[in-house]
Amino acid sequence: MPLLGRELIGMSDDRMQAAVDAAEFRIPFKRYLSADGTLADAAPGFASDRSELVRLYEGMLRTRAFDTEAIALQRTGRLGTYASSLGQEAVAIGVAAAMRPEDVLVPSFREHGAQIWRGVRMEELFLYWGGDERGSDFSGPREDFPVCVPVGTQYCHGVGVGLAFSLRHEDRCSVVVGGDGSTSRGDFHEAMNMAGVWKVPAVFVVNNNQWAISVPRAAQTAAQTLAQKAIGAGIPGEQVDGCDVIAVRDAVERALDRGRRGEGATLIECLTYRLSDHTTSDDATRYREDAEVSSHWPEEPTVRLRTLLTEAHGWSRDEEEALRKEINGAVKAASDAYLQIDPQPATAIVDYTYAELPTDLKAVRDQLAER
Amino acid sequence: MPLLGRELIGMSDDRMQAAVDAAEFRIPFKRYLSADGTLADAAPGFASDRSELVRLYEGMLRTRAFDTEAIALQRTGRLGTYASSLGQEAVAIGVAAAMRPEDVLVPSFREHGAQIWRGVRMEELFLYWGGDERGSDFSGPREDFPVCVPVGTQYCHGVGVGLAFSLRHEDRCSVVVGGDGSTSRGDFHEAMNMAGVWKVPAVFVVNNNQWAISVPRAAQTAAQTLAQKAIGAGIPGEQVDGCDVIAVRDAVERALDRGRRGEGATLIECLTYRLSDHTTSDDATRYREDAEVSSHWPEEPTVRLRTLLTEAHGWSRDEEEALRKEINGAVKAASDAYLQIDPQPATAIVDYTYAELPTDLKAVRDQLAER
Amino acid sequence: MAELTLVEAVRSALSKALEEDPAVVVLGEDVGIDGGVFRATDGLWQHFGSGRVLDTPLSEAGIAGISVGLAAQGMKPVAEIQFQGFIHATLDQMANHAARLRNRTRGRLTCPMVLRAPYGGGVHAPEHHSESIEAIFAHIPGLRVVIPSSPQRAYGLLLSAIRDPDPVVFFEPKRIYRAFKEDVALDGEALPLDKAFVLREGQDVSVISWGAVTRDCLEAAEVMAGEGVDAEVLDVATLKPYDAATLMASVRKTGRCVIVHEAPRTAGFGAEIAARVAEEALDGLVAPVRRVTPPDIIPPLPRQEQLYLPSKDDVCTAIREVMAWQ
Amino acid sequence: MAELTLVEAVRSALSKALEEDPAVVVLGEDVGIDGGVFRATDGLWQHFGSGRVLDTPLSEAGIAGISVGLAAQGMKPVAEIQFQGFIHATLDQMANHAARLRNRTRGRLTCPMVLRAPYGGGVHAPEHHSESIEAIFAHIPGLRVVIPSSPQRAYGLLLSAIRDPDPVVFFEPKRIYRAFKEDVALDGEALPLDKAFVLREGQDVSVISWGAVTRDCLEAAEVMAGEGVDAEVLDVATLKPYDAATLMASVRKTGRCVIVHEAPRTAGFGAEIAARVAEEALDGLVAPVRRVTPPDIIPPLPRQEQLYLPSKDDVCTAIREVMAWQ
Ligand SMILES: Cc1ncc(C[n+]2csc(CCOP(=O)(O)OP(=O)(O)O)c2C)c(N)n1
Ligand SMILES: Cc1ncc(C[n+]2csc(CCOP(=O)(O)OP(=O)(O)O)c2C)c(N)n1
Ligand SMILES: [Mg+2]
Ligand SMILES: [Mg+2]
Repeated sequence: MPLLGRELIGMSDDRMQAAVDAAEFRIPFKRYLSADGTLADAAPGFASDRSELVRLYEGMLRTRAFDTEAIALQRTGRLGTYASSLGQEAVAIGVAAAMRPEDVLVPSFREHGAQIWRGVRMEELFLYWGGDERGSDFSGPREDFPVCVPVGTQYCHGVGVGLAFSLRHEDRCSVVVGGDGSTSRGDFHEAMNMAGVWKVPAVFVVNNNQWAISVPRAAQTAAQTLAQKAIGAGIPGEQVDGCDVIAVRDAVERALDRGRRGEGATLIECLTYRLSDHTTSDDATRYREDAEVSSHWPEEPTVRLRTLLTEAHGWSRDEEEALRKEINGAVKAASDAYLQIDPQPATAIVDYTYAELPTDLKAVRDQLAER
Repeated sequence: MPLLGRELIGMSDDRMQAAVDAAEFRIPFKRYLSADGTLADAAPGFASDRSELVRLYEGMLRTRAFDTEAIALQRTGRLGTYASSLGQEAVAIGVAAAMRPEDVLVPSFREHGAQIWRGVRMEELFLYWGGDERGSDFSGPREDFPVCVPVGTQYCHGVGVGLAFSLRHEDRCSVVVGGDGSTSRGDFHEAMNMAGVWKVPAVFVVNNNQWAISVPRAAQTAAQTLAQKAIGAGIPGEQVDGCDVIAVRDAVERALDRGRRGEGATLIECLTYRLSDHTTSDDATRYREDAEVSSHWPEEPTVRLRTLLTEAHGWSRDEEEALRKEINGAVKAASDAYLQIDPQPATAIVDYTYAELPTDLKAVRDQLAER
Repeated sequence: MAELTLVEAVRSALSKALEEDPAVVVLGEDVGIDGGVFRATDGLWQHFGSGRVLDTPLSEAGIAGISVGLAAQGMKPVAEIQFQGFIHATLDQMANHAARLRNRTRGRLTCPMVLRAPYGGGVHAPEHHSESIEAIFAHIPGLRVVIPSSPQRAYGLLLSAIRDPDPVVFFEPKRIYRAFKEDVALDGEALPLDKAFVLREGQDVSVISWGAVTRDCLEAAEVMAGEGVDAEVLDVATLKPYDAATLMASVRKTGRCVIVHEAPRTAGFGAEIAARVAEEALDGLVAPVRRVTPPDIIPPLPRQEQLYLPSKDDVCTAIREVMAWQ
Repeated sequence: MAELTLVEAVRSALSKALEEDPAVVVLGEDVGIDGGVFRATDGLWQHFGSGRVLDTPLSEAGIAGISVGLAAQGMKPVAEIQFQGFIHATLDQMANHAARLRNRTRGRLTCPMVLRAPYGGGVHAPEHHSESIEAIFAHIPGLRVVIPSSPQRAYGLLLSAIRDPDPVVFFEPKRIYRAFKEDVALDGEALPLDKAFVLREGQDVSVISWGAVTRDCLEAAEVMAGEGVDAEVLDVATLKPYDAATLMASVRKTGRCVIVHEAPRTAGFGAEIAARVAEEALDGLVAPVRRVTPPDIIPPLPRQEQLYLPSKDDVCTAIREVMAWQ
């Protein structure tokens, strides 16, 4: 236990000395599944459970298939600007698999995988990215927050949600996800600090994919790790290999346990790499070398889990094909369903501004209804 | 040197293990002059120089006398709300004594001592606190920032100033001072983070006087020290006994040296105690025990330095009296001068809104000129 | 029934709300043991405990942000920003989240929060403590902006604000926090959030304002009565959405309109009301609209503050000017 | 002379400013090697180097805050906020510091900075990418607010903004970043920051707007010309301080006033202009003022965005309405 400042200042003079350490910290790093598919001995229990591993694998593949279809829709003018999570699927799936249904997810804009796992329907996500508010009125996790576009603002929401749980003595946690860039925003720090003070049951997950649009991690902060940003808030910070879905899920599970035990919030940095452009509006070749991207492909999360499945659990080519077929079918069906959805009535642009429409807006609504 | 996240992820698999430390940190604490006036052997050179110590002592006494007069003026309706620095004089004086004239001070609202040391005239400070903008048009350090009331917003200014110095290759630094409460604001973190990225020659000094109005340090943040808030920005953080003017000056000098050497910014937490109310508008008995306040009086900075002066340097009762007389005379003279200052013309409320007045404001000015 | 100052009425409403609804939580800097720097929350922490009244770290953006999270969970956060001069940092959360959570999710998640702040000048406060930026919030769709001008209205409007299912920004005119007392029925009766108040009926000119200056307008009306002018004085009270019908009916009746506010003139909320007159009440308008406001300058420090604030005399002058038109 | 789009004109002005004044620095998210997400700074980093063009961390409040520090030191920071939807976080620094550093210090320290941001809708952008909140900044004394509506004006006004000794907020209508080209004289000639532009002279009605919708107003004027109505089209361009003289002269001449903007109606900047008409140009006004704006709602996501934005047809309808009055 580090000494507290307040204790120090009252420190008796015979112990007085020119320099002592007021506090010491360490940031652990964890990885269980290596890039070549080897599992460490220390891996958590679920990592030896074939069906659990298949579930995780399936989640990641589904995420990737969703991304692929979304980009195809965007390229053909049937979806808006879209942010793919290529290479970062282990974060979304590790997070979602660790959570309970009654926990609340507060995502940024790159966690489709987690949203789908938690029950948001793929056609709903397409609808959102297709420019229709109904996509955020999703089924499944009705208390989860919608996608958050203003970077970093979501952390405080997660703290408020967690605070509500603790004020009501509910056995639930919030989980917020953001990117490496989001850690430079003041609200990230204000959120962590408040969570620290009140021991809020919240888990902050940073998907450090090494880039914030064109700004590389090293130009975002001089901190050696992003996990160490927890230290200033007095909460634990930990770094994991974010391409290892086992490590991500394990870290989030442990953090959720801490939260449920009343021990407060945790920051988890997941080291990943953004294999795609920032969004479909971005052209990453303007600012990063292809060689850098290629060098990260061997670390991507799906192949290493498949290797483990194949080598340790006899995952077969047939199983692989069947799974991919099921997933592609489901994604295609969702995409078709999305394209069939009727437009909102014109009045929808007004209807949700307030619970009850003020006079002026009622008049606007009436005009729109006449169209 | 801690390992970098990026190095870790590329770490060869034979070194792969379940848990390593990604980074380690320590927050040093420094004190040279103990509460009973004993000087540590490791104290810096200037701490054995009688005339230097007298200068520091004088600065602290002057600060206290200024505070006393300001409160007297406020109590008699001749000054506005005022924030005393009682018990925290070593921060202001340690900071100012470490700085060069060409450095820039970016204060909060409790560093009169530093402002006076740097050449702001006491009547100018009275004028500001008396509700007259001309008090911020001070002589002396013309590039220093005026008092900053919106808590925490000043840190970014200090980074901008330091960045200007480094872009222009000038051998200067900025020094920002804030309170413990200010460390909860997002801008504090954004500022430190940017200073870290660009290795800005800036020094961030936190006067941790244990209270932010009624909010005690422990309710402000769960961090064990405030100095550790530097870690998230990748800059060094250090804690000193803020009632030890030698430790403060030494820490700021070392940080300024780092800045000038191009090594970037530093955060220094000074442990002090707010012996007064928050401001003249505050009644601290509503929220803290008298006993707590009394327990901190033995640590206050002037007595311990006087003890050192007396015991190690033969500081005499006559010298003490002469010094106090000189200081009280100067403060009284400044107070009298302040009370003689003519009011601003009515047009002054308009004149400094823009370099050149827009049409509408010109018309307003003309009307005011007619009054 | 109790004789209360405005700030006491605020406290009574907070207390009532905490009592009647377990989802209500009061939070902010120094709102706990200290009872708020203006004592608006005095005694609440002692009575309701630290699970209902929370001292926060010094984090305005965060206070707004966690309120969004709390509100999305069905809590009813009533957050205090210590002075309106420090509310700018909340704008990102208020505009980008609080105001639109309902719309973004088609009503799935909502944001029943209140953001309170003392505002306005006239109390010899330090720098950055006298701002009046209600117009900024009134421009944001999805928010409600409410400003009481008497103890009774403070009590009733704050209760409504807290009970309202949408985010409300509630600005308290600190100059009249303790300026006068009024009998307040502490019966939990709320006042409507979409009605302007006619404070004084009159036939000759409509004097429209809100906040502390409504008092000066009422006094000016008395002065003008002595000069044979019968002024109608209106308190807009809820600026967003505002009750244009009542305001325009008055202007149509009197044919003259004077708007008074403490915020700088350009793009102040007075502009909105004047615009509405220009759109809907031109017919029968016998004089140009007059805005009585400070010029577009920074609120001066206390020594020259009076040169900035609109005074009773300024209002009288404006009334005389519009009365000169026939 | 070069044929440029608006965004190219912005880039040319930035380049010119970097060239002519060593105190100018360009900073913001992705303004460096990437050249900005709209390419407004394309090539500048490559040409001027990382000591003049700085990629910042993702910190809007900080970008504004360090710009204040840079400017106080005599530098001339030109900071980009990637989208206006993310500018709220800068408001604390802009209102509490940038806008008042000169006033607070009686001119000892000043703040010659520019805060640029693309704004407005119509480009099928994601959530939070279509806002139009110029009125908020135009309410802050000590700031200038400038909005160009053509490549030539973008070039000239941005140069003036950068050379101006006070803080300027510069909003670029992204819908017309690339909508058309115009011959721009790249001679470093600046345009005044206190003049409205008469884009089309006319006798029957004054159509007043700024930003992307000026184009729709011009088109509407052409349509109306076909119906025998001679519309005068004005671009306010500098909203703070604004050129009321030119606007009011036009309204006095035509007797009719239609104001068009993309921001929500209530307390939008259109209110300010309408208020001014109600104060200063009532005489001879033959029709009520009309504001053509979106209602007070959140900008809808792309699929319904067109229902929100004022269109050429909306402008025509408004003109027809005011022409119906004689
Ligand atoms: C407050 C804010 N500023 C700027 C943007 C524009 N923007 C969108 S994503 C992005 C980069 C985010 O980087 P990071 O947090 O690392 O997340 P990633 O995109 O890598 O998942 C930026 C600058 C925004 N959406 N919000
Ligand atoms: C942004 C902001 N929020 C709130 C306030 C009101 N206020 C003034 S001082 C203060 C406490 C500051 O505490 P700290 O930073 O520890 O400085 P200290 O007063 O102890 O020197 C508060 C809340 C303010 N001035 N600015
Ligand atoms: Mg990233
Ligand atoms: Mg303090």
